Amino acid sequence: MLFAGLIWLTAAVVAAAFAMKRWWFPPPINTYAANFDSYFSLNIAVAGIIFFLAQAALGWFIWRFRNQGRRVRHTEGNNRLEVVWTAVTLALFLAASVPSAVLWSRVHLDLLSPTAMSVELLGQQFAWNVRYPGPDGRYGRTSARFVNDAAGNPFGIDDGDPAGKDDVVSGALRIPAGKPVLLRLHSRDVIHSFFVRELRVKQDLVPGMEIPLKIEADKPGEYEIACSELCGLGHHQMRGLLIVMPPAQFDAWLRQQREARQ
Amino acid sequence: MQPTVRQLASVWAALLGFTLVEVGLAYPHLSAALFLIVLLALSVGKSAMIIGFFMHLKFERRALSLALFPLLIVFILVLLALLPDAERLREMRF
Amino acid sequence: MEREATWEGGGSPFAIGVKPLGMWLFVVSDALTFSALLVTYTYCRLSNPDWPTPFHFSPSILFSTAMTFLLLSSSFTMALAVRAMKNGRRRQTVRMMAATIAMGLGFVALHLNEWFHLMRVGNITLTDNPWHQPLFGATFFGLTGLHMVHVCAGSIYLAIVAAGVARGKFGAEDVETSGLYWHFVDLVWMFIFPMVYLMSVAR
Amino acid sequence: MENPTAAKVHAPPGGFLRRYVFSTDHKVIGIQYYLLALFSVFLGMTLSALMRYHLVYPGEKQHLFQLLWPNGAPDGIMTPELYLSLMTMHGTIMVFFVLTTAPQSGFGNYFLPLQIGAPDMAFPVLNMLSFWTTLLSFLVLCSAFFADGGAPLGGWTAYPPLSATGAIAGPGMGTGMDLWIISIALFCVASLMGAINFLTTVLEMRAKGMSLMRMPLTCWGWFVTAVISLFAFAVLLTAGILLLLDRLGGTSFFLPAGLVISDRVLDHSGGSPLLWQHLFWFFGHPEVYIAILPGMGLVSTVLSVFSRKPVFGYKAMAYAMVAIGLLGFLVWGHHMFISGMSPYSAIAFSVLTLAIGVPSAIKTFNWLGTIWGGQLRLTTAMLFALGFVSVFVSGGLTGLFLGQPALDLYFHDTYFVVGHFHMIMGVASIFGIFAATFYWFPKVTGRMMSEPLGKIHFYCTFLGAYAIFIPMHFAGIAGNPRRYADFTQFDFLKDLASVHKFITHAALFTAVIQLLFLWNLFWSWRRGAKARENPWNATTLEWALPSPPPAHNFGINPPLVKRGPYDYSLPQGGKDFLMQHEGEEE
Repeated sequence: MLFAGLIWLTAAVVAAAFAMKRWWFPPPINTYAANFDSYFSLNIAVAGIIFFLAQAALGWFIWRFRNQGRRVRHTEGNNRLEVVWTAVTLALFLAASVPSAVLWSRVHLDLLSPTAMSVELLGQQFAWNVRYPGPDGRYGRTSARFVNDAAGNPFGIDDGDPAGKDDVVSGALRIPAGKPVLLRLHSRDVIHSFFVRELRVKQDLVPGMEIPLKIEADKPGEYEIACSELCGLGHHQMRGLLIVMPPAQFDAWLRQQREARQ
Repeated sequence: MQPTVRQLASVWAALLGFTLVEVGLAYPHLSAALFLIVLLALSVGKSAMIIGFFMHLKFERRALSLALFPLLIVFILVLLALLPDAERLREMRF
Repeated sequence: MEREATWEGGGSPFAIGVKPLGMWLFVVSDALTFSALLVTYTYCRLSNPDWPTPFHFSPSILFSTAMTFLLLSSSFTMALAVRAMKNGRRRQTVRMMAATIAMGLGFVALHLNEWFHLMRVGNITLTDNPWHQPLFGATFFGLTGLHMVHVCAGSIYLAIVAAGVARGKFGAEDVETSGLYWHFVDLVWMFIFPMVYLMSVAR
Repeated sequence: MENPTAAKVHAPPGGFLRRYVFSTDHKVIGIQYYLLALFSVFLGMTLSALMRYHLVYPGEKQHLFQLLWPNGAPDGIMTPELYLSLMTMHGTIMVFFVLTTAPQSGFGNYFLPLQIGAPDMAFPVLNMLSFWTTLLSFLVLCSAFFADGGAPLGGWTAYPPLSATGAIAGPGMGTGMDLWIISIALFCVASLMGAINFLTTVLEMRAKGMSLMRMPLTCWGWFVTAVISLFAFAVLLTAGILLLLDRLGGTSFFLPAGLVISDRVLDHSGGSPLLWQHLFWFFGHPEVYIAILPGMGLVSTVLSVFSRKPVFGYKAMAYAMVAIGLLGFLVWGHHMFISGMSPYSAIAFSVLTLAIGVPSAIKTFNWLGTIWGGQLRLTTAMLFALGFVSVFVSGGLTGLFLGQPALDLYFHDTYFVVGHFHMIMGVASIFGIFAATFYWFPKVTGRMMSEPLGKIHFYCTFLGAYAIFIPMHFAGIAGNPRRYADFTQFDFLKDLASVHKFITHAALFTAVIQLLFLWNLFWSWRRGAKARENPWNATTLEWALPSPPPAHNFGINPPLVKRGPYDYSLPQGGKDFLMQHEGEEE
């Protein structure tokens, strides 16, 4: 009987703790993140109700059917019930897969306008590097042979390629607010993962692959980039900054950087 | 029940024959995809003969084949889910 | 309680003994190991354009065809051995198994010869080759190497069983079980040969 | 033709070594596996306690750390590499040597032959070899602690390139990582031998009348688990061989071109890190079911015995296990939603993943159906079984979030995942192991475990489990990435300090409480009250034997099975249960 009470108590405390939202998502900074939040709320509501009902039923059964020395009525099952709850759960789970696929496709399948700005993000043990192409929109050729962190060339940009002369290399990811940006994710050593909580997006950086990721942020500000795939002993300190700037300010910054390169 | 020597010998001859056909097919230079499909079909046929006669599964109860192969075939097919990714990787290398 | 008595409590849904059934299960499992390796090979090939196709009719295809014939024939003699043992002809069983082992070793000898030829003349090693497609050598030696380990282990296994049959220690079921293993090794080669050799015929 | 299932029935061998060490008796081997798992679980738990402690007191000098790892904690402060190697070893030990070893190889070995009326496993010598290979694998793994550079720090998933490039990727990634892979390969071989043995035993060694549909659900659990092991470990073996080739042979299966690690340009090219993830998770996801299916079978049985009711929907339960086993192979991609895998595959894997919720829900409903209308005897075994249901629901529901790629975009590799899989794979499976221990202890030792001690242990563990793993979900919702050796580098993590403090204290409390179990186990083994042949009035065949069972089990006269496994509270009246070999043929 103690156990029945304990299950109820646990269920109530867990449900209350979730409802409190003391440790929760940071505010979203774009419409996608806001949609994510509402879809998550829907899920947590459904899961919460199921959780609460199941635990409450378990507790109630334990109390209701405590041993009172009676003889139990023999039943071996009920096929109709089996069919009903199989069908209901199947419908529930299949229903979940549709909106989730729609939301997912907004991140990974929607086409991006060809004019979108592109930025290269390179992960290395244990830092983030960012590269913007010059006004020609082209990135300079890179090769592992030219990688030299001390000389400020983490990408290994080949000096022989004129397209690379006007590339801007930066330590923080600066993007203009309200504009779609195509991130080209690269890694030069092990797998890292790009994660900005406020964007509600995460994507691995896999060496040898260029993975495109579309991001867009509306609210200017500074947000932390946390590496989310174990990348070695400095994994926990692989912190980067996403700086969302008003477009005019961003353009000015980029122009200034390009001038400094020349 | 066991296979007769005559059966075993004809299976052996057929396997050698199929092998020669496979080698022969390598030279007309079919397209890679077609060639692979033909080769795999021939290989599956050859394995069926090996399993059926040499491993005398044909002479065992049907239940044994049903217990062993459907799952194996499903899992091999499931493994093929890796291949679209390989195609994609070719596009994404830089 | 006697010290040793025979328990006959069970049913046998497949009407085969525990040893062949155990071997069948091993075969199925090992088949998936090889399948995973073949899928890996296909994955590597698909994801790398310009996969080399360096195998000329002579010597590579000629040799590998001869190896295929050897394995197939060894399977045939192994099947005959199983049959002979079921009919109680011990001496014939041992002879047939000896022939099987001889062909298996012949396969290994030819194979090693081919390996060394590829390494010395073709400059194809585990990690590098003239086309700078390191996975070509890695998948080739990986697949054929794992198969060769199976052939070598099988030869030893068959030798032990044959010796046991000669001394009257092993029965028909043991020969049958070892036969299942040997045929499986043959069967795997039926996929490696076309996928690794024929798909790489020089063009 | 000789009877194909004839097996030798033998008297116990003389001599201590043959009897208790190099024994071919499935019961002794089962106990050996159990003891290995018991040692492993306390080792793994200690590692996690040290990790948790370091996480919340990062700057505090601990003499203990320095004592244990003079190189890993030179001034008493745990280095990140030590933290990550403890984490890797914790995961590996728990997954392989506890959750795979105890429920399947331990209890399965001991009770499968008893429950189906067999004299032993089909291949007793192979069985002994499996155990010794497992033990060897464990020793190889632990030797990584003493290797140059220490234990590997790549996590139990060992993703390349981190795991494939050798010591330049970090200390412990040299010899330690090699030992890790060798250990896993050995474990694969041992598990394959075990799986072949289990399957052959179930298929060929059942006593007369024991049809598949009369097997206790525990046997179904072990059977399906063995099928999974047969296939899953086969693929892991391939992956392990390839990784070892990459490391020792210089091949490039998992290594693409252009890697620059520690200022060194590597000359690999052509491979793909994603290939490892595919092969690994092809094994890795079914592994989850290897850990939990035996527990599901056991819980079904225990709920039935102590409710004095037949399992509700026996067939649905058996089929649900088969469905879970099969579906388990089709969902591995949900570990790779954000890995760079094709987004279309992600949708397919997501639908299949959600589908696996259906058989899981069927099982939960049937468990509730089993206790509905019963007369519950709340023994410790029953409490753990009920706790299993509670935890299974909680841990399963968070799977709903992680199975949807859109939500996994955020939750992947956060503490939400840590909370989820510890709840369902860790706590639920371990509750299964505890329930099995309390339920079968009288049969194995001939003595009863202490119920009062058991109940205190249960209540504390139940509350502790929730107190540890529910707050982890909050850390995950706040975006806390997992596998961080230290939470001081990020601003947003500082806000979570109180959550982590709470988790750590709950974890230390729960860890200490486990000593109560250890005490109960060993004390009762020597001093517990004597157990009758069938103390729980259960129906399955193992309870027809004396406690502990004789070496030759049923001898040459196996029982003739006449009915299903859960005939409780039959309407005829009289005693409220009929054992499987009692009464009239059904």
